[in-house]
Amino acid sequence: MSNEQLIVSLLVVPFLSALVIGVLLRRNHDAAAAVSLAAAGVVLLGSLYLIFGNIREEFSYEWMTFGEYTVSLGFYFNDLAALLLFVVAVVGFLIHVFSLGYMKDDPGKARYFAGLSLFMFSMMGIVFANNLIMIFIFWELVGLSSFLLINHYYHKPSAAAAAKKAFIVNRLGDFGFLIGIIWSYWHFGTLNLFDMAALVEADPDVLHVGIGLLLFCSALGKSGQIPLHVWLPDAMEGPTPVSALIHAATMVAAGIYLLCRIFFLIPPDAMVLIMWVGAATAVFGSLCAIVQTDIKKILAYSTISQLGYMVAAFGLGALVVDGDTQTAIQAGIGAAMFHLVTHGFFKALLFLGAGSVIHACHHEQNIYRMGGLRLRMPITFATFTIGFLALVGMPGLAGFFSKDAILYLAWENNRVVFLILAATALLTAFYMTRLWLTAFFGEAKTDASRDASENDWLMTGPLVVLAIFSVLAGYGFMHPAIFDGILREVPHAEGAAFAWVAGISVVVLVAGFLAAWLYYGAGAREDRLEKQYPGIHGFLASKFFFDDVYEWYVSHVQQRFASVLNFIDHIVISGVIVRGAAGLVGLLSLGTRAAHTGNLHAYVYWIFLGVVLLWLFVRGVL
Amino acid sequence: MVDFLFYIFATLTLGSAAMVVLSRNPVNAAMFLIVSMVGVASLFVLLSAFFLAVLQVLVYAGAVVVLFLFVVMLLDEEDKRRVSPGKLNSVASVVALVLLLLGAFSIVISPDLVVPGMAEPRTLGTTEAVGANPSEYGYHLFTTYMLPFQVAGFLLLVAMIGVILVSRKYRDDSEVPARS
Amino acid sequence: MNIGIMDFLATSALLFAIGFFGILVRRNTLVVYMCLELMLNAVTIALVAFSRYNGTMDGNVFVFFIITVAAAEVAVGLAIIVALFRRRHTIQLPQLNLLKH
Amino acid sequence: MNENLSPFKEIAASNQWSAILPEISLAVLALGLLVLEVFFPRHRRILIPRIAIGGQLVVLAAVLLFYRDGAGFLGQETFAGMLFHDQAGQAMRVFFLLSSLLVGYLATVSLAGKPVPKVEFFHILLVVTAALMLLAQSNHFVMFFIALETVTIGFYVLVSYLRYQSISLEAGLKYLILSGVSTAILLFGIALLYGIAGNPLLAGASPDPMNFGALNAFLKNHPENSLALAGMAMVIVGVGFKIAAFPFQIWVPDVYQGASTPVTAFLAVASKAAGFAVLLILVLKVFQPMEAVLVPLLSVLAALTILFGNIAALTQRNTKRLMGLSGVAHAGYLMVGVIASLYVPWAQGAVLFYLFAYLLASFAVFGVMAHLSPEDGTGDELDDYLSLAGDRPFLGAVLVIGLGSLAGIPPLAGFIGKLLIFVAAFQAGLYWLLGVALFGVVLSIYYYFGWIRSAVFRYWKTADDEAEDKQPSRERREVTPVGRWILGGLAAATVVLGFFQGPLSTWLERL
Amino acid sequence: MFESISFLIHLAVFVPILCGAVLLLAGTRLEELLARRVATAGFVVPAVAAIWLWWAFSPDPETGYAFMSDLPTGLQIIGVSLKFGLNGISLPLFVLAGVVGLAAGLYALVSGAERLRQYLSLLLVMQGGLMGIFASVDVFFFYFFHEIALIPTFVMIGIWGGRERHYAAMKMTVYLSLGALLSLVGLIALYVQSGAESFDILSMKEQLSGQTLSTVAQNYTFALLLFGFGILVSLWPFHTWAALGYGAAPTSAAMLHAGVLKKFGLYGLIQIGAPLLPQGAENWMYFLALLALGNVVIIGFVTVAQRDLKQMIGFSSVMHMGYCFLGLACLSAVGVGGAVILMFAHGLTVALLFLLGNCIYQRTDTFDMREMGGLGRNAPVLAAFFVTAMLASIGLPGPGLANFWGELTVFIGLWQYREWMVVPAVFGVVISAVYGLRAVGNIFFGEPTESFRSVAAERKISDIQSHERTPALVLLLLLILVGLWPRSLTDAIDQSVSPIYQVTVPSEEVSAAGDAGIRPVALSGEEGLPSCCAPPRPGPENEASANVLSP
Repeated sequence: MSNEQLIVSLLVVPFLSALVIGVLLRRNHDAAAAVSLAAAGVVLLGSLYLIFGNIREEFSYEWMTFGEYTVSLGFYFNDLAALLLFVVAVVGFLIHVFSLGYMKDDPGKARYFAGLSLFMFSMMGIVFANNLIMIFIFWELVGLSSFLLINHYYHKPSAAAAAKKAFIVNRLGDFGFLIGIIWSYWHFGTLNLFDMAALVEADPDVLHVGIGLLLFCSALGKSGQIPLHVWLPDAMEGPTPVSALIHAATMVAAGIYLLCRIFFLIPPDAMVLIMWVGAATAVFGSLCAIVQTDIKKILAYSTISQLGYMVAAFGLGALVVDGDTQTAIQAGIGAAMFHLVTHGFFKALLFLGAGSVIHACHHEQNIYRMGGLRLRMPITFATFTIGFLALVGMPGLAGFFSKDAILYLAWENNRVVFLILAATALLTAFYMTRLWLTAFFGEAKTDASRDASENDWLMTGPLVVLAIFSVLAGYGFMHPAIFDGILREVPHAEGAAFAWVAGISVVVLVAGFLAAWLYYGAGAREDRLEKQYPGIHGFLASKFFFDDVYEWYVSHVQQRFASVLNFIDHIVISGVIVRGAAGLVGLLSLGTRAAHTGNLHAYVYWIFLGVVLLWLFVRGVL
Repeated sequence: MVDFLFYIFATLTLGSAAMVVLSRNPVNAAMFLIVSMVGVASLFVLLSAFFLAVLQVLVYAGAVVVLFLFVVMLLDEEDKRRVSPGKLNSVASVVALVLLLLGAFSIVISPDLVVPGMAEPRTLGTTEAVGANPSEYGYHLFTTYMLPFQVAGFLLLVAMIGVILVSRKYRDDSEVPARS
Repeated sequence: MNIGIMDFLATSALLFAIGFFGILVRRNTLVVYMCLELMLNAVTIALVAFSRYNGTMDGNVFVFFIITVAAAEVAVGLAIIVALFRRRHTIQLPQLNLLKH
Repeated sequence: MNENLSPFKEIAASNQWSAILPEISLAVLALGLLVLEVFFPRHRRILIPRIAIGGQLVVLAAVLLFYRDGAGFLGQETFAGMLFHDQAGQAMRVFFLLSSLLVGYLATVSLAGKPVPKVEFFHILLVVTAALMLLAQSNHFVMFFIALETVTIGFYVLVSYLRYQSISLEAGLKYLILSGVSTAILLFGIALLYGIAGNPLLAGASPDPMNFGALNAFLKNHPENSLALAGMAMVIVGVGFKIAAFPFQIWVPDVYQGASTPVTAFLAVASKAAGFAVLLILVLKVFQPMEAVLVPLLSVLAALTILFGNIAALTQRNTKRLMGLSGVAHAGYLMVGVIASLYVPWAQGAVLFYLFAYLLASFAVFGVMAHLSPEDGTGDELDDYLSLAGDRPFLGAVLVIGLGSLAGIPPLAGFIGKLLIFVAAFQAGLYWLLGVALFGVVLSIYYYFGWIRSAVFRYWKTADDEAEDKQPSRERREVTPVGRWILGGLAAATVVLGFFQGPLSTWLERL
Repeated sequence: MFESISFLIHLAVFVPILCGAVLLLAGTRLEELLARRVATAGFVVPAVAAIWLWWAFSPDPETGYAFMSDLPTGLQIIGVSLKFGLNGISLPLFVLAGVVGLAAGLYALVSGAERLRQYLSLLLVMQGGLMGIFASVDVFFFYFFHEIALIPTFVMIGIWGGRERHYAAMKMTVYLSLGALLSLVGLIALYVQSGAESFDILSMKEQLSGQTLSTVAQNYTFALLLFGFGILVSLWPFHTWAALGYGAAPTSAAMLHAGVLKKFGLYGLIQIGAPLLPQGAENWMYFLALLALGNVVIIGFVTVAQRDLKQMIGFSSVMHMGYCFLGLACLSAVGVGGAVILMFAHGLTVALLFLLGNCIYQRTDTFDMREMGGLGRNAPVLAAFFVTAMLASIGLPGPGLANFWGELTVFIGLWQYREWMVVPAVFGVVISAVYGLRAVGNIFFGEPTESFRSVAAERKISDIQSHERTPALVLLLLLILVGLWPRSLTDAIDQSVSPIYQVTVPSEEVSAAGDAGIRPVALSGEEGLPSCCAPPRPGPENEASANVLSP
């Protein structure tokens, strides 16, 4: 099997799995799960072979042609893709395994696994794609599978609404993306990443800020950046493994991946904006996370915040005062991708841990109704703690390295952003500690949490594996030479800068941790902030009114606008104009009908009139 | 003399025609119609179409108008329900009259009738009589107009049958459906 | 002998106009019918005059046919009027308006 | 002796009776019917209509076989110029024979059980048909007038044939008086034309100015002569009355409503077609030099005719009146074709094709009407059709096809007719007229389909339909097997002509 | 007379019409089972023939047409004869007609309509007309078959329709006749002015290629075609018949009309109007594009406001016609090609939606989406089908890959025409997502509403049945096939479109593009791609540049 065939079949396997489950195994849940798991396993093995076999490929097929316009679909597998593929394959497989336990008794198990397979297929499509159109196609497919999986509990109105919201908000982002793609086509004459890169390299002035920003719109939606982040917390309505896979580790990261993949299309001016969006998202997410009580929502806002980190890292690449811009950008890419990978592992771990907790507590998600789980669920507790520490950036764990790389980049390039990101780190430590202490320490607050017990190996196994990755992913030996292309771009702080950055990061970590411990205490029963400072709490709980603005827009602007247009359509066009014209003719008709009076004299007058008219006509009067 | 006669006959014709229109009683109208027909016949005489003049008197004055008179008498309609002419109708009829007269006038003053390039006006005096002799009619009817003549026969046949069909009285009124 | 075609045509046109006017204003079906005859007579005057002044027989022969037709028409028309009177007991045009609209 | 016989020789020389054998046979048949009525015993008289129809069939077959191409008289004048035989005349012969046959059939259906004589109806029908055939071939104003009057007087009688009905008589009277007025005007026009064209002092004057050819020759010299123009206008009035062109269409709905269904059909189809045959002859062969006045005049009339007919028909609920008013609209389209034929040679064929399509469709519709209207002359309202398709699917189908063809919907013959006329009109450059025609067609779809709606849509009733329905409670005439063949044939011919114009169009193409 | 397998076209056109006639004439004399068989044959033959012709399609390079045949019908006087043939533009629509017809027919067969024979026969006649439209090379027959297909809808709506069926049938028929007549006059104008003495599109084209018409003539003629056809395709603001009509139409009729018949006008403009009247088309296109944006944006919002499922589907189809018009407005091979693909895909999708919409109706007894809810629990497979169809309709790459290809290609073409128009056009995609997902959510997800609960209490609500699934699958499979492998159609379309419409090389701004050597040959693995995300550049300087990248 040639490499080309291997790549194509890796892409096709999960699709076939989804198809087989969808068509044949709808009611055969266990078989469906087995098929899906097998597909994920094949993907994992194949991916590892591709990645570690150091196989890098580029090829494409002509898909359709009109005149000079040709759409080619193709594959481009390089180090960048390999890195993401690694995350996708590993996390994906683990989550398949975890799902076996988590979804054991779910009535929609087959549908769930079909969705997972479909997601794997779409995600790998993004990873492999060598041109913007194919990326867009799989981009939408990822959105579709996300929609289906969020909607897994479709009978819950909240789940249905969340799925709809996720899809539409993403479409909003893709609105810009698609325009950007079209513009790029006419601007560069091709949509192949290779060709475009070559053009840019030949003449850097060809870049256009507009194109860059429009393409960034995609990441805006998919990676939950302000102001299109609103769907991500709601997406937690889906099953928890889905949140772990899609809404933490892989799909939301695809936005970052895309930016890195097309970095050469984004001029420095656009980068600046991107950086600020990322920074704002980072701090925003962490602020919102402070007041959430739903364990998954806390993690979701945390994800938003971390994605903001990555975007900011990417954007920071442009802010190099002197020196080679491209080099700086590559550094941004390195930092962003590095954080993407580590975040993928520990956030998946956190979500799965949360899933484990939720599963054990009979789908209780409020942290104030848990408590004391550390004793009853030791493995979960241990792995969750590792994930927690990795996230807040405990030195020695994966998160520390990747976060430091970003902070260093910010330190070097823009101190304001550095401050923002540092503050974010502090807040991260604060809210994660709150979560950790409240859920795992103290007394059990409800029967559900009291009855909780450790889950079986299907669920704990993946936790352990992910925990190992969360520890190790920051170290160089985890990333042998095969990822060099991307990971050697990761900026490493040295000397004084290292001292400053590492120092500050440790300080904020400790500060956040202590603040949370002191303020909330272990195993709190209720939110102290809510009691003490309802104003601040209320403001943070309002999530900066983004949802309200959107809701207001939908119900007051969009819906009314639609109603007005509908009214115009019905009353003015269909009514006044069409029916009116018909009515006018009808009136005329009644008039002519009335002309037939039945009186012969009137009729003779008609003829007389005719004669007169004709007479005048031939006389040339008329 | 002939000129004078023409004016007399023309006046007679037109005047009695006007009386046909104006007289309230249909019997009077029929009488005036006879006079008008005779006037027309006299004009034919002036034009030397003697055969036609005779025909006119025989057919029209003798047969047609008498038929009219019969019918008028037969129906004997008392115009009790006479409706006074509406305002609109009077206005319309005045307008119509004006227009009609204008039309007639426009024919008369038509420049193309006083033919351009006509050396002398054609008058009764300068033209030959045509069709004074009945045999000319016979000749034409049986040569050129043979086919119309034959068709006219069928026309009369159809008219005759039609008259019989339409005016025949029902022997038994019960066979008439109730609805009128 | 100075009467020209103009004079006959004027007579004819006037007679035609009077007949037409009569049809327009009279309500009695019979009188209307008489006015119709006046119009036909107007045509015959014109035809005979043209025949004379053109020096061809066709006009005169045509008049022969017209008289024939007019007689037939009168016969049929009167038959219809009589039949109608039997059913409706009126021959006033304004009242003969069962058919309308 | 020789001297005395010379007139007869002349008669023999110019009167080629064999040229009008079809007409003669019809006339003889008509006379024969009267004779048979006298000699047949009462119980056999029922055969007479069948004999009449059979005779007509024979004549039709003979015309199709021997006179299709004029039997050697094509392109010739006969009867001293009274008649001129051309291809169009042959087509019209077939047309009138067909329509009179169908009228005969309708009469057997419609008059059955009515207290009126049957034989005379057929007699008049045959004479009128013969006159119509002559009218379409006439080449001289005298012939034209006599044929026209024979037709008209026949129609007076036919319209008031149901003399026990007030409306029938009233329709007869209205038709009589209005037709009389128009005849008088026509005659005055002819007189004027005769006077001016026969004036020996004018260039191009003819000794036989009532001959169409001679008149045309004269008019070529004097296209702007005001009296000739006036005469032309008055002749157009007379013809316009026959074809029901605006504003001489006003009699149509009343007379159509009052007459019995077969007569209405005869009026609507044959009388109108005769008017168009004559109009074609007059416009193309006589008044053609006056194009500058004639075309705008006819165009205005055509446009107004189309608009009036369609608009007035829109809200009409009585089917006979509706047919009348829509027939007015059809006259408008046909006039467009007539105008176009001044410029486009084949447009005459288009007009004739349209007429044939109109004949098939109209008789299909009238055929259905004849089977539906009860003896008392009611039952012509649209509401009376409400459950037609459900109760009597055959009649419903025929009605739909007929109305569809009248509306000009493919694949029916009416569409091809309209298309041909539209193409011709466009080629002739009558753009605005075409626009008006288009508007008219759209309006016509509304009322034709409204009729179809009445007849078909209650086919499957919903609960509220059921509540609305007042079931027409009356006896309906059964369709005999022959009737099925005839109505089905009309519908089938309408469909087939829509798909495959074949022989008819190649025949008409030769015009 | 017949070239190779061109008789298949005749079969496809006339077999359904004949079957319809047989059903209509035989009536109840034909026993039920036999009647069904006859009808099935009438629906299967065109579909099979269409697929076969698709398979065997290889056009004559000279004319671009394949399977030409010619039968005189007696209108030679104006140059009309029954000429059939297929080119790259008509082939997709011919296939579309065959397949949608099959699906609609299969569904009608089991629809349980009263007086099924008559219903089927009307549907068959319509089907024959549809096949004829796209197979006709003769412009006259192109129009002729359209009307054949149109009239049965009038009767079907009137008899078997739903709410307001009488008014809807009348309005639709009068409105569409107006459009059809306008376009007829346009076609006549084309015929007369071309001077080809023939309605054959090929001879017209030949004639017009010699001497072009004056701009004025082109403007007027094209305006007639544009507005005539525009009404038929529900161009804003002449669209009001559409939603009303579809709302009232019985399902199979709506499927055929919205799916296929409506494409008639666009097809006419693409195949006849724009190629023969290039100047007129160009002058009108801006105006057309503006109206089409009205379709997309205004009707998009109107669709959002709909509460009735069928109305919503109807409006959404009006909206999507806007995209097809936008594609046409580009007058470029890209735009027009996209429009054809989109027509094809939309035809399948909207037919599917109408079918599934009726399935939903049969389970909920209402079309009002506010009174449904939670149907997914009772009918998960139906939900899956509907979601798929709806997502396809909104052009989501995935189930609606074919739609997506069409829309994308249209957008690509549109950018070249007027850049700013792409923005509202793409925004329409967002709008369609809003209404599409709202419908899906209202119907299938969440909790059942009170009224639906009462319906559900009365009877068992079944999932999609096999008789409903079969036609849906027919449509869906073709849609997915073409989506996955668009070249199966686009190659043919391109062959026909490229010679007619302008082909522009993109990237005027970046002149270097398209030069040889820029596009790298596939790089082998062992050489190692230059490591980073930066694309590799062949040659030694490649290495150098890679080195620069280290921070």
